[in-house]
Amino acid sequence: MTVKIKNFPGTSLSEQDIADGKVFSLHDTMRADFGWDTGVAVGRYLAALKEGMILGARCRHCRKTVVPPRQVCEWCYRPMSDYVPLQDTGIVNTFSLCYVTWDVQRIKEPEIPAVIEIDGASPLHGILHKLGEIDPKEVRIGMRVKAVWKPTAERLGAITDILYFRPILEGQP
Amino acid sequence: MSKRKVAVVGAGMTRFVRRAQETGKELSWQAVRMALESCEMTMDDIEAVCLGTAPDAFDGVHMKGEYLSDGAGAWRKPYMRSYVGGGTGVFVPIQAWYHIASGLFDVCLVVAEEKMSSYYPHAQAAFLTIFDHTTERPLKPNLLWIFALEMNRYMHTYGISKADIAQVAVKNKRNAADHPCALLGDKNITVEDVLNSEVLAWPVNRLDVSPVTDGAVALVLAAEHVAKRITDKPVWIEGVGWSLDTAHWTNRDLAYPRYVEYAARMAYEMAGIKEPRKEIHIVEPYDPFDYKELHHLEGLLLADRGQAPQLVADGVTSRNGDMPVCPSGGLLGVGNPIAAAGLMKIAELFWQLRGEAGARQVPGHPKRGLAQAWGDLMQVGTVVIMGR
Amino acid sequence: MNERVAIVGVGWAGFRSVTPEVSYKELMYAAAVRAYADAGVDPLRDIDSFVTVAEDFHEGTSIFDEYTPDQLGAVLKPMHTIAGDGLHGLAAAYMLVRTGQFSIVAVEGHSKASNILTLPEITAYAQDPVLNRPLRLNTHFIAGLEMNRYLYETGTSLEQCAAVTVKNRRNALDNPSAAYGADLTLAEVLDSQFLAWPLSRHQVSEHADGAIVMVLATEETARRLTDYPVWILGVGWCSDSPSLENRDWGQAVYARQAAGMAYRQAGIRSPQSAIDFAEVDDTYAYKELQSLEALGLVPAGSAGLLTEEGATQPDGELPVNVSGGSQGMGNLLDATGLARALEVVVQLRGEAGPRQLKEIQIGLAQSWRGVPTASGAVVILSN
Amino acid sequence: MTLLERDPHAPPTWQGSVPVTNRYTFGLAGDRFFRAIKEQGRILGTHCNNCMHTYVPAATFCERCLNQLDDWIDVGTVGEIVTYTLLSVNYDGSSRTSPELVAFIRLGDGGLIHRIEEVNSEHVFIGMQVEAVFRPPAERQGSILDIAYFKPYP
Repeated sequence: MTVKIKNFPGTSLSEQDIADGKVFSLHDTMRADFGWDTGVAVGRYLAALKEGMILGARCRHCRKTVVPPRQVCEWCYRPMSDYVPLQDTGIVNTFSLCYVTWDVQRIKEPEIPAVIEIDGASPLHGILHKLGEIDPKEVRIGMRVKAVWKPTAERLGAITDILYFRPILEGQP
Repeated sequence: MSKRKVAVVGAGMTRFVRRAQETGKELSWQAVRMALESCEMTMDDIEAVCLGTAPDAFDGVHMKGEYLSDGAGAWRKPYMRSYVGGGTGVFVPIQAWYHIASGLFDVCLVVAEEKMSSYYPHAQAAFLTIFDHTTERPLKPNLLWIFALEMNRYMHTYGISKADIAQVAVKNKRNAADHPCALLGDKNITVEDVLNSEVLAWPVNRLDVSPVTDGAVALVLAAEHVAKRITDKPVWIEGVGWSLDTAHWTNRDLAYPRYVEYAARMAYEMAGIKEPRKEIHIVEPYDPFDYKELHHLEGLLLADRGQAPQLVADGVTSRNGDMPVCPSGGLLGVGNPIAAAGLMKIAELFWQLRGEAGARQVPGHPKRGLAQAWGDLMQVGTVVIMGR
Repeated sequence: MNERVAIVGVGWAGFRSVTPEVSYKELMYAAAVRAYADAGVDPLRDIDSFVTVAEDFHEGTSIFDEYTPDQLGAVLKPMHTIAGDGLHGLAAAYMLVRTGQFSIVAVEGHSKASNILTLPEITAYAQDPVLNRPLRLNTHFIAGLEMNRYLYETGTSLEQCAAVTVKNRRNALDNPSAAYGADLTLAEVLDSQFLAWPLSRHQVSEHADGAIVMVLATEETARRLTDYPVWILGVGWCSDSPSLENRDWGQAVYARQAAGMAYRQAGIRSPQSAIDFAEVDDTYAYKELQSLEALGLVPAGSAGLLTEEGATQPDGELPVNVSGGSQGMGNLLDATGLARALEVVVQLRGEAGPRQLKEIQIGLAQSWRGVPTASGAVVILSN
Repeated sequence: MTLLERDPHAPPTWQGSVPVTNRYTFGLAGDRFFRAIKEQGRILGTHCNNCMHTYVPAATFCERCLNQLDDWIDVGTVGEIVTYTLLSVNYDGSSRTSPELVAFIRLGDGGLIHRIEEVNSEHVFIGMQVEAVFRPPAERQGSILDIAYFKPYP
């Protein structure tokens, strides 16, 4: 019926219309604070991060090692039975050079988010984190990286206990 | 067991705008009223209402399905809101399909609304909270990250260039110039314009992305016996499919949307489609980012893996090509009021298959179309196949 | 089309004021694994589709449905969320089975209310942002307004409302899954501080954590899976005006309409004689009375008196909220309706232990989505 | 190490907030409704000739039949209390030292939610006539708060 209709509803406003008070508007904010129970598997993952370790979980049934750990294997629906310490090294699966923050502020030096496949986990099993100590132009998929940890005393049991991952140069551990 | 046939018999939509004066209720009502008028029905004919709308954070109302119900025409009626993130717009007609196919109802209203401008200062900030609250959110991720990460992996896996991908944005924004409701139609845009636009999160530039938008779309769905009474041009829902992949998106192959494939296979089977590339004549895949259209064509099995860019380059996906893709102008051109954008694709198929799409009309009297949306953490595929 | 649909398995976990030992995913898993074992199904192999109910701001996550498939065994399956009450989800699952496209469908609802630190302000964000929210009123005011009008229209007394709390919290003592069993006196309930006069603090259900999963199947599948199918005779749901300015303040119109729809499907002309027991909304004590009248289970205006006389006690003519209801089990947010339906299933299967009702065939469960909404749902089940 | 072992060092909860900041337009009817309050101290409704129903606050559409409503009427500033409550709890859930009186006041076939003042709560009753008290014109901003409260009438 779009052929038959000439005037579609919907009134477009500009920022200026609102600033000038041409139409009424009001602002509000929701205070929404949460304390999420970390539970068995993620609780353990955070505790391990505090110790400077990335923890995975292994499914004895389908023999996958996943990260972060979870209580049930989503592929065979068997309870995960073991925690497995993983390396704090891995491979860049993919990355971006991001010039805006989460609240859309422009930044000059890009943040470099990446999915990092963690050594010791099954292929393609990674975590989201950031890269650092690298020229953005030098980042490549397939690059080997290693976690840079916060000093022990400053760790909280959080994903941010890893500051970022840095490239592993030839011959370096 | 005989299954009930369900048809789309009416459609309406508002203009897609950056900032609407109307409240979300009013936008919904405008779309609903148009949809009812298009098939000469009234609220007395409507037995149930299905609403689709994405995160509450956008409209800034908790349980916003409840808030929007009067505008959606739900007064004292059975009313439910379904929700699968960005996939919602194509899911909500599926929801109405199962309402009617269940035998409980004969006529349902389908409404999708989004007023993203209510999130202030910028709607993108609402996306921080789609990430896992404990293991990811402390890194302060934004929505662009996840798209950029997926796009980069897709490009890397198949050796696709940014210029290959930018063709999609160009095609869709040009198509949208013919859509009376479009926010970003542009007849003269070029690949260079896209490549030269501001880099947001490499490899994503500003013009690779669909805009924050307000808008609403509504449809009327009816069971076979009612549909045939209302119109001599019902458009049948021949197949539906949906699939939700694991939440652990960093444990998956980001180069290929297998959840779209699962959803598509379900819909093809229901529609009795054996060779989708021959049997689907128009495609409206989800295109919030330009690479997504390509990604989804592959997931829908309408292109070989990594080969979708070639289809665009060869003109196959142009409006007058062999398999027109996003003749509406898509999200990149018409705009992206999340759930409403998905339902806009269904409305487009309705108009196209009835030959009522005006300047956007695909030649050759297409008989069957497919619309698809995607959502969540690179995770959900929703597919509807429609035919006349 | 499949005409008849049965509930073939139920599972639950939590039902406590706090559940600090598990994450929401682990809580959902605990309920799901029990439901699947109860039904004798493997979710990956047997379940065709999944429905969950959730609201983003109750979870603290936008697009919460992202985090639902893994722990339910639903990865790469047709799964969706209904932003509604558990009974809306049950209705959606029921419709999916009836289409003839799916043989087995699971529905899930949960609450991690204990994780929400600012629930009053989140609930307030459901008020109309322009007309109501600027007044900065705690959303309980709506219950206060509604209760006052209900008392005015029906002549129901404060004591009769308090009797609901006394009954339900006492019922909860016989329910090992209930978080708030207590042997209160009428005086104790009445003496508690007013929250929104005439509503006193003790008449507002406390929140609880919990998860519930149910497995639905076609008749043919149900007969294969279980000797104790619980049949869904009818479902109904309805939304009255969302605006406070346009709704009926005394009566629960949404419940009346939803019940009408469910009764029509079930072929029930006289609910008072057909329904043996009911689990109805009692998130505020007066809601049980108002709901019973709207559902047509008691004559208009009589619910208070009947409650006072004991008609809704477990040994009364119409046992109501034998489980303890929300007053006794806790308000489970979006899972509340599923908790009501769960009790109906357990009773109809004869598995309710010390609170088992005798000679029952048809039970009704009803839910309301809470302030500020005017939406609710009804399901009628039989053994 | 099995999954069932609890780690005493694991943080039991992860704290976080959901940032939600909004700007709402009042909409087509809302704009005109609040402009009348702000500029004229008048309360407007819209009438549906199909359903014979007067919406207050004024609405763009009839929620019953979805007709567009163009018939604007002044419903006056005096209405009747349909129901009221004494609210002892604040917006954030904390207790109030003195309860506030809140009512739904019938105007047209709709009405307004607002506070009642200038009266002892014991003297308030369902059916009582109350009148809107507007803030001074200079202080009005186009808001439901441009009405300070309702007071007994006369």
